[in-house]
Amino acid sequence: MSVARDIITVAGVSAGVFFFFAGTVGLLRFPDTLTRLHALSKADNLGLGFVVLGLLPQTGGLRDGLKLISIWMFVLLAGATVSQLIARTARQSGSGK
Amino acid sequence: MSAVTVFGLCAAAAVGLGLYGLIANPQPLRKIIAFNLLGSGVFLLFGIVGRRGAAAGFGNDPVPQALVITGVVVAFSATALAIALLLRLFQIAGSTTLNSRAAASPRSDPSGH
Amino acid sequence: MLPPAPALVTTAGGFLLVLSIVVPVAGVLLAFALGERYVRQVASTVVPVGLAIAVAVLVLLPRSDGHLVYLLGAWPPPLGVALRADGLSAVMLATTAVVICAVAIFAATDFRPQSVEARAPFAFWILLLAIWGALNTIFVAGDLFTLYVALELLTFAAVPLVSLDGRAETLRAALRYLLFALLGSVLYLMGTALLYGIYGTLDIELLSHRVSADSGVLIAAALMTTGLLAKTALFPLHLWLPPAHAGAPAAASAILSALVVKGSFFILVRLWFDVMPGLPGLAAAQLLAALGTGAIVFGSVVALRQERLKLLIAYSTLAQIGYLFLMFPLAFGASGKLESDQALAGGLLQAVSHATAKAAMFMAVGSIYTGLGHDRITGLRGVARALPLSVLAFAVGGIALMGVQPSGASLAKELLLQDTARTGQWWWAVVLQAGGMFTTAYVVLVLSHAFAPSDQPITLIGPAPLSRDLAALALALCSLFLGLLPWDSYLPVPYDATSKLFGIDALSKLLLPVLGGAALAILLSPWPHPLGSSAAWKALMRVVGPLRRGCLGFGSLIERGDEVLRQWSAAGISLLLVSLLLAASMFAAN
Amino acid sequence: MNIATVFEIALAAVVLGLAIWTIAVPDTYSATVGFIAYGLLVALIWVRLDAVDVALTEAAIGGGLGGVVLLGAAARLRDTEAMTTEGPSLIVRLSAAILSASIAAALAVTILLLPDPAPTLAPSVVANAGATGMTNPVTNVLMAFRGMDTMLEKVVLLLAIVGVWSLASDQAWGGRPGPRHQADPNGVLAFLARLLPPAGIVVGIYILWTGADHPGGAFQGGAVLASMWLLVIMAGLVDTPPVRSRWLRLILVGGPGLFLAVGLGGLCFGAAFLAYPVAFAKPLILSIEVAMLLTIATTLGLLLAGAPERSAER
Repeated sequence: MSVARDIITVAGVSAGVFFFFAGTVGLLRFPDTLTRLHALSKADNLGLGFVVLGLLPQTGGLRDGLKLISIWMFVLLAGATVSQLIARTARQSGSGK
Repeated sequence: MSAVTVFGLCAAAAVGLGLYGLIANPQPLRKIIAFNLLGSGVFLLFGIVGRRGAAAGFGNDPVPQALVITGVVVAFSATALAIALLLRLFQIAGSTTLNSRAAASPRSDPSGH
Repeated sequence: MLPPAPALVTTAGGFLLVLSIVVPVAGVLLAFALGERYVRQVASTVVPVGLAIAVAVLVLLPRSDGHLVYLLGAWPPPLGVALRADGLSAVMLATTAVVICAVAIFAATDFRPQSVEARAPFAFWILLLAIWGALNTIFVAGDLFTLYVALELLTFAAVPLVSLDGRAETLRAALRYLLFALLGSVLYLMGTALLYGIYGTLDIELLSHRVSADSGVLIAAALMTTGLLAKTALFPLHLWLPPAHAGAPAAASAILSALVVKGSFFILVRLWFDVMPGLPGLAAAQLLAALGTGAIVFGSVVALRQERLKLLIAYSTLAQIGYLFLMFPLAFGASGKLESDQALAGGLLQAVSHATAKAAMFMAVGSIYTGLGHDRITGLRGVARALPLSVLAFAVGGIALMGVQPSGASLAKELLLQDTARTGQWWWAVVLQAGGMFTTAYVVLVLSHAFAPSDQPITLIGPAPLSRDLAALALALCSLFLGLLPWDSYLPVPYDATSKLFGIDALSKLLLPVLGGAALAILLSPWPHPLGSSAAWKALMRVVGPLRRGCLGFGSLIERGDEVLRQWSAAGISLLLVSLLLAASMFAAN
Repeated sequence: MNIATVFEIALAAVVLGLAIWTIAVPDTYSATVGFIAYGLLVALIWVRLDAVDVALTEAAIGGGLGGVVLLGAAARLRDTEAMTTEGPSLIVRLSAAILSASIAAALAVTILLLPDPAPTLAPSVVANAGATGMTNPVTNVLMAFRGMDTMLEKVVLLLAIVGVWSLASDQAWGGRPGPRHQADPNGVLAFLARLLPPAGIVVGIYILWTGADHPGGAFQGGAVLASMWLLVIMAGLVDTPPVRSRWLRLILVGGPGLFLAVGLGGLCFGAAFLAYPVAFAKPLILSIEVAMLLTIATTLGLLLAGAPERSAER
């Protein structure tokens, strides 16, 4: 049973790390604000989602699991808003093109 | 190498960088940032000290932790006060230089008013 | 683990120490909550209560064996925090209370909240009470971290006072002050962390039993000392002091110059004399006194070259701070420990007499400024006739500072001179005498301008309330008669020191600095004197002309050096250098 | 060398790299951003040092709110970068670098030479925890054993407010701090500012409540509440309160005031100043913490808002 849990964890966290890595590469290599933002928000949403998913089997109980999921939800919310604001500012100031 | 050694060297380096930035960076805002860096190095020092004093089931001596929490809040207040002074200075004088000679030249009537 | 020392138990009357902190702090909270209209009332309620507490400590201390202890929350150190008071604390508590009282009377007319301009009074009175609370905490705290918090409290209260009038120059001065003070307190905190890491306590009493000449302790001591020097503005770490002290409103300058710099100085005394008397070693003490000598020379010479009276007094503060540090090498005994209580008493007396005299002088200058609308030294002719009480207060404060009998400064000088003879360090006796002459020089300079007759009567532009001058005068007289007080229950002042204050011997000791000071004033001050057209003056100039030109050249060189040292990066480098030199000399001593 | 050590070395390297970037990068705005990233990673170091309370504080106050203050200032001063004076000469920078490096080296040696076994107060904190009825050792130190420091530090926060307010012009005195934020009422920021605060307030209170026995406390909770308040202000949904407002003043002195009052109660009726009677220790400490939570949140928010700039009417 614990082996199965560990496998899920390793798989989930590895997937998350992959997304974070890809997002970071995108942030550094993409040419303009909007595409960088795209890379970043992917990394945040999916990367953290996979990490949380991977960690869920390791939690002690329902309470901790809910805390983890709510952290992900908060990050989703904040990430979506901030991306929106940055994108709007970038388009208005013309640096997004 | 233990965590204490690694982060201890890190703390010492942060202190050195903070001192250098505080002295050598001409802009006040950069000095304030450097002060924060310096402060975080000193707080880490407390963390190292506390980590070495792990005992009684705690991974870190709670007394230095409490001192750091107090210190962080004081450092934040200092930052906020310094920034407020800086922004007000900018608003009134239009520049933020701390160099008294450069700043005193436009108005140098002897009474100072 | 040591057996619990008797100092780890609350003594009777220890609650007074709590009250000495809590009363001003409660005043801060109350004044803030009640708002602009009631700040002055709150302050005028708190000030007498605080004064009464200080007096009560003075009365109780000799009866409880010279020590008051209070364990906060009844937790004994090292877990808890203790408040402790000894003779030094009691004297400083009383001095602070007296100065704050006088400043409060002085400021009552200045910072009266009107409907429109409520900002400055609101900030001033709250900050005044906060400074009081912070200083009292510094004087009675028995824990190095509590001292750190108190030190920060003091800085946070002092900085906004500098920029109270909101001009760009004072904002700049306040920002410089804040940043440099923060640098100092971070260095202090660094040392605190190391000491905790080595001994597991920050309690002064416990540390004093545990410290040994460990390399970490010496590094910590060097860092903490440097941090405190930066906050005390000892030369060459004084970049922030002249603009901050000269730019603040008069009442605030009085507090900043008289009391605030003494706070960090007091912690330094605690650190060297109480925590680690055996560690610093003579070389480090000589270094401190050498920096003090630098402060005396730079501060005095630059003071003599100032055009504005407030800047002159600010530079005089710089010189007087240097004077305080001369006691460190004199306190060393044969065993290489800081053990002479007499030198310590002399240094502390000097701090007390400077606190009272300097506050009086800043207040007097504040009155002169309000009366004339300026404080140019060359424009002071006839002011003695127009504002006799203000000039009298300035004169008495100046005379007390010069070390004329029976002032506190004269007693302090006597004590320190005795210790120079005892320890055979004659060179510090020279510095002590020279410091007295320099002080005389700038006081004589100002007074000779103020007493010079004016061709046309001076018209005063501002009101001159009597209460302000009386407050300044009372404080100045206080400083002048400090030497007559019975110190022996608080400070180890030998009886024969006080008795030597009068007689032929004393008169000769008085004449030397006065004549030397007058000569220095003539030689070093570049400003034309009102008597400059008299025949006697011209004759004198023919004799000393070349010498005076040389001295003026030396003066301008010193002034330029001071300007360089007050650049931010130069001061920062000096700070690091001082800390490394201190560490090196401490390592050499052990 | 195990995997944890590798991770720690990597973490330290990234943190140091960010520290160097913060000091060395020419553009002030980039330096600020670098410092924020640095602050967040330092919070991770605190977790590795097993000091979760500090990690929370560092992330919330040191990196988070401190970063916001610096970022705001950097944005407002961005245009002045060109006109700032040139830096100090090479000799000055070189000597500053050498001296700073020697101090850092001395410090590093001292850290490596700290005595073994290290002194610690952890056992006596545990032994005396029964007096407060709470099991979070850090909260016990802050609120009981070193209560005086904590109370004085609250006064420091209040003085910072007085200092910031004292910078107002005489005309603006009593008015509202900071600029009025105008945001699209149907925009995404306003949406977030309506959605997040209820959850954020719950989180803040939870951090305070759990601080009795687990990592957390008034500072960390207060920082969360302050950020919720700032979010609502920045979205333009509410305005900053005028500084002359009586309720605002009361909230700002509430925390230290209650602390002082309880302390004085101990002086008059109990064992000592700041001593809590064992039976009521936990409720007393919690009520002080609740008052402090409000005070801290308001103080932090107002420190970020700055000096009063506008009259209260508009």
